[in-house]
Amino acid sequence: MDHPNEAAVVAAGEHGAETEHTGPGWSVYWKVAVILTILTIGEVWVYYIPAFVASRLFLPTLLSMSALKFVIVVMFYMHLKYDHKLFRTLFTGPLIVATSILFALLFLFGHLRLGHGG
Amino acid sequence: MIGYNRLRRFAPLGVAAVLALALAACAQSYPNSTFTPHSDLGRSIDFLWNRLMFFGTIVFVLVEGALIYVVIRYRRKSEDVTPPQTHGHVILEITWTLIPAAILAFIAVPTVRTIFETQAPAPANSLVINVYGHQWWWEFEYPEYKFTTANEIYIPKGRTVDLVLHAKDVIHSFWVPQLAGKRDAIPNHTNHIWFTPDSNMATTVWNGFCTEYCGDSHGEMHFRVVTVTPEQFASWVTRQQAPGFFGPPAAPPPTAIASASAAGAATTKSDSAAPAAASTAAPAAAPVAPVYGPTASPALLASYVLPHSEVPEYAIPHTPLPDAIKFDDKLTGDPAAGEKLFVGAGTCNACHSVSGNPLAVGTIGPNLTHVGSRITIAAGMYLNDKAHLSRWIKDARIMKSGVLMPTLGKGQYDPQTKATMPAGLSDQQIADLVAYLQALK
Amino acid sequence: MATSVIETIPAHLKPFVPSPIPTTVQTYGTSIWGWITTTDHKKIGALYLFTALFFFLVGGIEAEIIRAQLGGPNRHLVSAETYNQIFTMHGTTMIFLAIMPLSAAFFNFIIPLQIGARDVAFPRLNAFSYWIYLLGGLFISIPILFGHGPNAGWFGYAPLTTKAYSPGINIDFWVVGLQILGISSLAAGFNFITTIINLRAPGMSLMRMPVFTWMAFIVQFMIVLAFPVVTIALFFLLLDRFFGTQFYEVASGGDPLLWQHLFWIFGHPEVYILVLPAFGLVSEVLPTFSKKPLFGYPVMIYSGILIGFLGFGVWAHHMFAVGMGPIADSVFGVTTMLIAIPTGVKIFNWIGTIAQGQFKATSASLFAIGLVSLFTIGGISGVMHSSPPADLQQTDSYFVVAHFHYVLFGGSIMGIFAGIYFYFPKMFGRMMDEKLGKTHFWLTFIAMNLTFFPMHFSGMLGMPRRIYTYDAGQGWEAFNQTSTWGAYLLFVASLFFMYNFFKSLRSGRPAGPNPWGAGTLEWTIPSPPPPYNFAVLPNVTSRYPLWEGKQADIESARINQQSGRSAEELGIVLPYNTIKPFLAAFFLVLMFSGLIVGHWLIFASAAAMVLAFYGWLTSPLEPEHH
Amino acid sequence: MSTATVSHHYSSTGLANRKIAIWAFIGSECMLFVSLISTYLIYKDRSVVGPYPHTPWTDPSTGHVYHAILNIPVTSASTFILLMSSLAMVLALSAVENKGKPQRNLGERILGNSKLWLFMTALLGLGFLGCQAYEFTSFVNEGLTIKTNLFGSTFFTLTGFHGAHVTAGVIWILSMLFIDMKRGLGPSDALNVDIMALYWHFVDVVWVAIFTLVYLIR
Ligand code: HEA
Ligand code: HEA
Ligand code: HEC
Ligand code: CUA
Ligand SMILES: [Cu+2]
Repeated sequence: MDHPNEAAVVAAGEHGAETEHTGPGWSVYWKVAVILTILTIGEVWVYYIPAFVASRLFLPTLLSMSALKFVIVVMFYMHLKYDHKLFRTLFTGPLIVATSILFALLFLFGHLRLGHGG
Repeated sequence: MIGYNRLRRFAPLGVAAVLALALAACAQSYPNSTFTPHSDLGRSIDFLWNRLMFFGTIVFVLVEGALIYVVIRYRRKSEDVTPPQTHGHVILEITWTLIPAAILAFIAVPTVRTIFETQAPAPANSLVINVYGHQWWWEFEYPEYKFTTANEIYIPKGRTVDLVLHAKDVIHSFWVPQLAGKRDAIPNHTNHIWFTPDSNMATTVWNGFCTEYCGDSHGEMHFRVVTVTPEQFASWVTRQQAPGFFGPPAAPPPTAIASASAAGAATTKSDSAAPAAASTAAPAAAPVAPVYGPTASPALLASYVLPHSEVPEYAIPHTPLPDAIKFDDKLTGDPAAGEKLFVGAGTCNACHSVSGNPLAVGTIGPNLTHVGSRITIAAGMYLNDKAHLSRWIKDARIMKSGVLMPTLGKGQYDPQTKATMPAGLSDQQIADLVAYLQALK
Repeated sequence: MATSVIETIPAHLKPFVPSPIPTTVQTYGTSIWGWITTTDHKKIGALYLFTALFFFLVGGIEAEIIRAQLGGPNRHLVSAETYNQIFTMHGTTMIFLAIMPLSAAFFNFIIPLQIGARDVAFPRLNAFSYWIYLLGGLFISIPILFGHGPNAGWFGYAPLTTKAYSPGINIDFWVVGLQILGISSLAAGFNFITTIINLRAPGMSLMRMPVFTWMAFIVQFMIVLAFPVVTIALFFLLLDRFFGTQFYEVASGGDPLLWQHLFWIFGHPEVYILVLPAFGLVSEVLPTFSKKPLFGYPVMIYSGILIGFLGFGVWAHHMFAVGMGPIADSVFGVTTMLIAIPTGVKIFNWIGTIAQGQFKATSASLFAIGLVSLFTIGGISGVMHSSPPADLQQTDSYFVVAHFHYVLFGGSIMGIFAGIYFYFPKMFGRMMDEKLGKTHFWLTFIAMNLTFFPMHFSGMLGMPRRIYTYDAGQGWEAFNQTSTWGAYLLFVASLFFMYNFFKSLRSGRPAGPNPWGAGTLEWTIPSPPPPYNFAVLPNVTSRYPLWEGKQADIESARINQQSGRSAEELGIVLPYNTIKPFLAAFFLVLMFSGLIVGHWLIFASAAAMVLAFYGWLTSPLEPEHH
Repeated sequence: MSTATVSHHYSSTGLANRKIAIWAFIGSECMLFVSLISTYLIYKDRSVVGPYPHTPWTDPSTGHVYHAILNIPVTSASTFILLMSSLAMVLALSAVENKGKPQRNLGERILGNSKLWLFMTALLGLGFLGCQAYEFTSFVNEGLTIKTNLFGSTFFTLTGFHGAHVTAGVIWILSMLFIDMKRGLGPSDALNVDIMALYWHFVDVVWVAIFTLVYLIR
């Protein structure tokens, strides 16, 4: 009676705590790097086209290019696409809260007018 | 065994609470009550309050009732009984989600409507008053009539007043509970609150408070709002527009008044001295002659201020005099000597304006042009009488924590610099100053 | 008498043979060195508890001074300057040094036990959190003894806090102190998130997790999302004050509302950080004393999550008077109202838990009832605030003071007292005195209402908050007098608690593993638990392993309850004791104080801190095992 | 005794504690940087005096003309450098993970060289910091300090905060490189490198946002 029950101990199980992520390899990594480079060049390029800067498209274009860069780094380099879905929740949850607050603040300080573009 | 018996005792408490509330809603002894609004805005808020109170009471009674019921009904009588092991009830969950949601809808709809109604721009013919919060007093500017006063405003009944709120240092908040809700005065921001005082109420005084913590003397940053008839208001405006006058009434040549009133206008931060409605028209470029000595016309002296006898008890401050300041109250002062001190040895003019006196144009402290006619000094902290004025001049820093006005009495201790004033005003000089200030009606 | 509690548990609620109630009770040992170097979550929990109770007392004494000053008109017990420091420190102490750490005491003590773990995920980080809390708490609290206490209110609105308007060092202590305390909460947040995600015993699925752990889990997320914002807001202020930046400088175009928004983006989630742990405790207490599982368990969880989430979208309801415009006012008003729905669901489910049960009035369950009844009042006044036009008459008046004391005292503190009476036996192996406890409850309950209910009236009758005195004849005297007498009575009530607490620590009746007949995992092990908590990790098959009579649960409970053996005998590896977290915390606090003391201290202590961290990170957590 | 190893190695998800913690930390950092970025954007056009980010400014008292402050070419380069450091970092991680696998050709030998890639990451990180140091000093020379105006305060604080994160990352990488040189990193260290890499990439994506929101958008 004074011996702990071995069976229960075994039932508790021993799981490896190691993370196994079958991340992508070089073949993906270099492509991602190329896309990132192209996007960066694109961003800087449009910055230097005065007509484009003045147009309504400037802001959305820049924002979507940067968002795209953000997403592919997170998905491939941070291998969120391949990793446990728990991590995705841990990251996207706060990210959603954070971006909502960013937009709310911009609205509150008069930088976003409803019904006008930017 | 303990719970339910004692819980019953709280029934009287609840009843008492409701009674007290009813009492609060009507009694005269609550001079700052928000339950007796005297303006359109006040009533809009009160309408919402009543609705909130109505639903709040229902929720309160139901929840506390249910709680008391289950605690008594399901109290443990025997240790051997095992209750049914229920885990939940879907219909119940849905019900007690939907009912509060419905209640909230009844609150939210009028709330949003009231928000848009009360925050619309003020009507065009409103009386605009620029309010500047300072640590720890209020500056009030009437741009329409071009004069500035402090810690006390008069507003005409029945005319919409649009208070435009600014702050000169930190954030303050403007609140006259009987008239309207609060609105913050924020540096680098301009805020509005507007309302129409009921035209059928009495000519009387309302207490106002600063309600945003703003440092040491936040607790002593009061003001008074006097609601008057339009006629009284017009008359009062005439007086305020006139330069500071003191001494026995004399009959000065009309031009003196005219130029003096131009001088008054010149101190109100406005370049164009456009003729004000109630004052005599004066050419803007008229050379400003210094106005010393008794200058008031009988007409001006007859103009309206709320007689001190009509000031209700709650608007008269009872702050006790600090024992630390000794002053010989028997001294009598000479206003003319006081005026010289004001712009001379007293250095009062470094911070204070008295319109009509080109040497007194300081803007750090309250405008003192008609200080003698005010009910209080130091932003509602003390009664405006000789005893308080003299001690205030002698050692304002003991009178009011953190105050910017320096300690001026000779040999007085200044709690901020932790030093004793080597030089300064004698009691007689202070008495002169007091006489001068009291004469500035 | 001595045997009554456990004997009275009905047959089906004791599915295993309880071990006899011990006659001697384990203690945690008294060596100071042992406490300073500990990494045991239970000892750290106890440290949190003692420290936080101490600060609670400090905050309480500050409250008594406030009330003494306001007991009558034109009183000058303390000067305006002193009063301002006192109310600032009262709010700051109660929120950051009393309630949050009291909750942390329970997180530390209870979470690993409830999920069947041997410790938290990062035991040394845990010790680090505590030491930062203690040292940061002293840092921010001591200046008031010398007349230099922070004096801009607990939310320190800019520009009052800038050098231009607060040239003294009072605010320096506040900025730096809060910055330090934030680190403690953040570190603990990451620690508990990891612990709850990863150290749950086999079978302890999320939907079997005890509700206290669930609420704590939500709170940790709120902490790690809310604190960074105030960290940044404070960092700006720190730069402004020490390095001449312009963030809140009005003359440079700075916007005072920036601080307000950043502060309340933190500040509103913070109030749910303060109350959700109490909700969790009550959700453990009520089922136990009703002998019934928590009513609507999944709904309780979802509503908690919803409250946590909505909590991030309502912050501007603290700013209805600043003139944000009708759209913002409407949006924030309505989102605020929405929070009442999930909160109401909680209230109703607690009532549902008692209904059809077998409610037994004990100190713990009475305090839990106290929470349900008093928090409701505070919630209703909260909803009254949530209507922006109506709030214009309420904001910054004593009506708000009434609201937040009903939710903070009536909610958080009541829940925490329920938790203390409930878990004291588990923490220290001894029972608290029930008679004294019930006296404490009734006095507190009455005095609490006496203190705070009149504030609803004084507020609506025009009394602004944060005023050091008020004039006679304003119609506020009677209400203030009542409040003050109520506060005195609260203090008397607290004496009963203190006496009970210390007496029971020393000579309370030994408790045994499960004195209340509760159903969750923490009650399956001895009281106080052995250093390793569980001799074997339990295999969880139900929400209330001690109640539902599943064979696997009974088996693990039977084993764990009876282990009187040491960790070595069981072959369980425990973390080393280590001084390094203490040193790292010590030098970190010293580094921050360098901002005030002199910049040389920053560099000297930063170097020492890095060394301490280096030693920490390069030394193993626990003995190498084969 | 066989029970010995149970305690600290049991986990409910099979994931490593530290990896969960770093993701929680990264989530928390999102709020930190959003607060900084929001402040920058809120104050964007509110400086009472120049210099300004995108437009020249003439000081009315001295008549001195200040150029638009931001230097897009340099920052574009540093942005590129930081992106490439992320590439180096994933390669370092996969080199560590695949240590001990056969390397059949030069390409695989290069890709499998964790020291090389750690070094490259640190070097690129230092390159980024170099650009930032250059940027900061030239701004100061042009008359913009952290005390000058709202733009200066918010700009230096935001980018400085990010720079501090990069600095911490570089120190972390160099320590890891040091360990690699001392005893060689292998698959059993993969977790440690993984965590470091996550941190590093996060700092990178924050820069992606900053580059667009601060430098490019006008
Ligand atoms: C524990 C902390 C806590 C909690 C839980 C809450 C809960 C709530 N609070 Fe409170 N609040 C504070 C602490 C807290 N508050 C503090 C400290 C301040 C002041 C800060 C300062 O200025 O110093 C403050 C201030 C404050 C304000 C700003 C007031 C002002 O300064 O002008 C507002 C405005 O909307 C508000 C609203 C609410 C609401 C709607 C809730 C809701 O969550 C309440 C929901 C609960 C219920 C409603 C009761 C149960 C529900 C039912 C029984 C269902 C049915 C009910 C209805 C349909 C009404 N609070
Ligand atoms: C958790 C939060 C909390 C708690 C519990 C309290 C408790 C109390 N508070 Fe406080 N209060 C705040 C949070 C809290 N307060 C905040 C945030 C503010 C705003 C500050 C600001 O404006 O900046 C405030 C402001 C505030 C004011 C307004 C001041 C002003 O605006 O000028 C007043 C006035 O009466 C007041 C009174 C009281 C009283 C009488 C108590 C009493 O309930 C206190 C009773 C408690 C005790 C007497 C201590 C008992 C101690 C123990 C039981 C532990 C001892 C045990 C051992 C050592 C083993 N409080
Ligand atoms: C350094 C500036 C300064 C000087 C010099 C100064 N005052 Fe003041 N004074 C103030 C300020 C600021 C206040 C407002 C104080 C408050 O209520 O918080 C004030 C208030 C007053 C008030 C009360 C006004 C009211 O309506 O509440 C009077 C009267 C007064 N001062 C008279 C004088 C006299 C007389 C002198 C010279 C002998 C003088 N002051 C010198 C700054 C100054
Ligand atoms: Cu001004 Cu408070
Ligand atoms: Cu809130």
